[in-house]
Amino acid sequence: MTASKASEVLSRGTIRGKDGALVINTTVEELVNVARELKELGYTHVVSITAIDYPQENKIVLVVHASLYEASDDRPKVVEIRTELNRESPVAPTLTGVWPSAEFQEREAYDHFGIVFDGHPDLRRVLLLEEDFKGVYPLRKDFVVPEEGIEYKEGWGELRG
Amino acid sequence: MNQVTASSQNRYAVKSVGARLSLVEKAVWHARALALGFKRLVFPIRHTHRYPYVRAIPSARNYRGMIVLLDEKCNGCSLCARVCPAAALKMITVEQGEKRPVINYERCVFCGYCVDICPTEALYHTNVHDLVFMNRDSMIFMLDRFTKEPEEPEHVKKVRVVLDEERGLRYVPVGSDSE
Amino acid sequence: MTIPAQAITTRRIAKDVLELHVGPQHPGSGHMRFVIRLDGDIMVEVDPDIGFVHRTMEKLAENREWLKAQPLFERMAILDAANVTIGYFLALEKLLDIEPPPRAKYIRTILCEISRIASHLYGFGILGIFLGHSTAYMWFFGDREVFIELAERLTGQRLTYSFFLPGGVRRDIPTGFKDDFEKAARYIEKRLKEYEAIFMNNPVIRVRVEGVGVLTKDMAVRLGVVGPNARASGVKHDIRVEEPYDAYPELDFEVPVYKEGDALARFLQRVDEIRESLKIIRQALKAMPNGPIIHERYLRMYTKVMKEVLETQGRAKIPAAMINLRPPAGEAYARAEAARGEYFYYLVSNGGTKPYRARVVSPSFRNVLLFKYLMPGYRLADFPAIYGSLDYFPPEADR
Amino acid sequence: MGVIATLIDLLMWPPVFYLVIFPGFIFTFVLLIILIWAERKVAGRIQMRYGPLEISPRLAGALQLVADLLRYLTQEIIIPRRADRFPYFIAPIAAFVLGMLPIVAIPFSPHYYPIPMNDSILIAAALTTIPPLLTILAGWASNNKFSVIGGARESYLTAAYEAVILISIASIVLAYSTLDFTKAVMLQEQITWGILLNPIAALAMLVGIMMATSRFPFEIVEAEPEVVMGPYTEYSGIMYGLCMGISYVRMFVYNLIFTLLFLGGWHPAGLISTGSFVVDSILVPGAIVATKAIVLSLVMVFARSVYGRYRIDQALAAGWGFWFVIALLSLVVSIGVKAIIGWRA
Repeated sequence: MTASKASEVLSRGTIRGKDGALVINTTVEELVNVARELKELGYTHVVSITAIDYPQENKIVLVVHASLYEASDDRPKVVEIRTELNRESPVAPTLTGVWPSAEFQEREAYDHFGIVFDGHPDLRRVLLLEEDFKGVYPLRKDFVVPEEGIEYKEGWGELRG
Repeated sequence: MNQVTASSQNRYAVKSVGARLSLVEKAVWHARALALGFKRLVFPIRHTHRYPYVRAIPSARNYRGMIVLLDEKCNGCSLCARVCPAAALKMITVEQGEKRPVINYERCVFCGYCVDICPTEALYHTNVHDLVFMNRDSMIFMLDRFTKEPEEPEHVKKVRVVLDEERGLRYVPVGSDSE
Repeated sequence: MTIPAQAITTRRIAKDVLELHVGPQHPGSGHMRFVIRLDGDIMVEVDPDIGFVHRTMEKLAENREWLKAQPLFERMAILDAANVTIGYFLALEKLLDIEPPPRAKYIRTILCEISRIASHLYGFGILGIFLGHSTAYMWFFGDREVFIELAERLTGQRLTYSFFLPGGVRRDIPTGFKDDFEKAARYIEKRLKEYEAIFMNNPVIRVRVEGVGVLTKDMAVRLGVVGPNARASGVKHDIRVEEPYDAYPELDFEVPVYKEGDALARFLQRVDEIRESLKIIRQALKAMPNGPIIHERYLRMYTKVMKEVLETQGRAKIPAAMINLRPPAGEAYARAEAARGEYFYYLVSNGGTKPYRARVVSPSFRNVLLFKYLMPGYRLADFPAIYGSLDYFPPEADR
Repeated sequence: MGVIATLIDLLMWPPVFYLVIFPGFIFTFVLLIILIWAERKVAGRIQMRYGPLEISPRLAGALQLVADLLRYLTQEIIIPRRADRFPYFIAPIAAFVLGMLPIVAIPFSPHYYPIPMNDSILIAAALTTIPPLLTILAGWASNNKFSVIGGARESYLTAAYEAVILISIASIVLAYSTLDFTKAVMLQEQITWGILLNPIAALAMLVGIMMATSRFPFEIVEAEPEVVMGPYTEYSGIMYGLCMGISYVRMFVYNLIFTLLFLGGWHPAGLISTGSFVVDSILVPGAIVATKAIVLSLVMVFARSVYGRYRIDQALAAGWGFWFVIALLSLVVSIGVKAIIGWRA
């Protein structure tokens, strides 16, 4: 690994002022390469793989946070990789080949957002049951959780089981 | 790349669990374990009390128990219902369009947000936190019950928890000298 | 949308392998299920099936105002409520661009460390009962009560503290708290010696945990393990040091790291952390500055009644504006070191009164990989020993 | 009238009276209830709590076990559909009864025994080896994976502890040169207690008993976090209660044997003489033997409060690799003892 290459990957991103994370915007094709280069730089594991749903813009943003143990210099401790996916059929390459720690995180993103990770060794739902949530991905914005108002109604609330 | 920043690296102390126990050490630790067990048989520490017959009264100054409404202070601003994270407080309309909160203890999580947000201090916590209800509907406290302190069961010995250096916790009867 | 029907998979089992379903109704499983494949007495494959106590907290948080997420997230790991929610408030404060006053920071640290001790004692108790040691179980749980009592005196609630506010805390330190803590600390220091005789150096327990479930440093790094489990494998990683928050940068403490990575090392690492936590609280109580316990931005909104309550009862009222917090649009992450490891919060605000997205990654969810990769090769009887030593808490993983 | 008289006669017939009333079924049962209550109280005291107290608080919760028994009796017995019914039912009942059976060969005083026999030690030792087979049978008949694993564990352990126990018995028998309990106790009255004659055999047998009766740290067969309840996983109601009782019955019986072989049996009883046959020859020696066995059992259940449980391979290694050797060593000790006291016996 050379210093120039290191700076190349890191310079692609911008430091976010609020929390000091390095934000790298990338594409589906580039995702694995970016991940691989980050791993070579010492970002040994993923902290979180999740997504944010933007139904108006018809996109789902895959957000990967990678981090390092035993930080030895003043590099950003957390790197955030953002990838825009097509909301109709979100498919992303798996990162389990780069970071084995991504296994359950990707399963969870599949579970909650329906993002299919291409090449994942064991892509099953992890937290929800397929029988109850067939084709439904609860963390997308079109899944609405009903909430009660603050006015008293006879028998308390419409959601009282 | 491997420059170690002294301040953070010094925070870690690397240790080892040590070697496996030898036969003699094993015998010694067997004896010590048995001796300690016997010691605690003779001089027990007890952290339980006979709960329904003996009740520990919380010592916390701001204990978050069941909530009581002071009707005359309330101005019906509905902040308590809006801040309630569990939708346990809801507003009911009384005469002249005035609003008052009512509470459903089936849902209440005793976070105390409502008491802390009330701008007129019309809500306060009692020390009671463990009443028994016979059905779910009786857990809804309308104004008649919400404005009174909950009745405590009779024939209950009340104790207070005292932290103790030797025994961890001690229970002393409420009103005794050592309290 | 084309999604392969991969949810229900059938797998062939090798001829000489016994498939054992441990859980969710099994005395040794917790709220989860393990599909264990046994070759004789040796586990060859372990498939952790989690989600039995999943509540989709990330979705529920999107439907609530920022402040209301606290009682919700607390319920991930109710035994460690302070450390669980502190990360959320750190992230929220980054979004709001405020920082709590020094006294509030110290109070937060004190509560977090009390919570850490209580949580570790809970974990020891589970390890004790998994190894069949009922006395250790009762002792650890009984002594945990002392720290629950301390936390109750500080926060007013035994477990679900809901203690933090954006830019502050809800209660000031009560009078006599220092004495109470000193008593509790001396008591637990004595008891730690007794634990040594009855549990950790008890030859029966030692042979059960020594050299069992060895997690090498390399494997720990590869699997992204966090918390005491990583530190017991020689990974020098603690958020309190790496990204210090609250009063930690001003306090002197050390983080124990063990080289071995077996169940015993994981246990002893936590025992040492209890000692360090006592040290931290002692220092914090001594060095705690005077001053407000809530950020002045909110203190300015206080009415006369509210100020009086704060002064006489040490209870910080919540200004009405706090329900309608509108952090500027943007994202922020925050990490906090809980008893089981690193909590990661990633909050996205669109300038509204509710989070647009609240991402939580709990340490147990990250450590769940260990079941899959650490267990195979050990005996069935080692399953509870490894499980107990990982201090895994299913509701925390499921969120 | 005649029927009742016949029944009473039958009950008072010495072998039946011995087996059913004292020191057989009823007596053992009462002792067991006291023993389990004492175990729970001791454990509660050490473990920072009260132990059973809700039922009969004035008797310190002593009736809790009776309440538990009533609860078991009124509970539904659920039989798994796939269980093999006959062995499933017969296994725990037979194990309970056969666990008590060695009492036929155990005398409680020189004059009080059910069947006079010259080889009572041999018979008692042989009968103690039957219940483990039924435990294995229970595990197999339940048709449950956890039960099968538990049964397999029992089968491994049986081989380990039976060897230790039987060799220990053999070595002390070698020292006494008799297979009769009565003679063995009389010999101990003359010389000294067996535990002093051959302490190694006594220690090995004690550990063997703890392994045989699932005492901690050898509570491996029913290890809860691993195999739920081992061979007894599928039992419910009173069947489960029986299963729980088996190990206690066996422990008590083993401890009676141990008392007679190593703790001098009814030893100081000869010092008391009131002139009454019932008091001198039955009640006092019987009480002494029972007390010794109960105290020994309490020491064994005390281990629950101090230890966790071993892994199966560690227990087997301890059984074969250490205690088996120790038991063999005790044979040598017995030969030595025999050489010294041989002329007196």
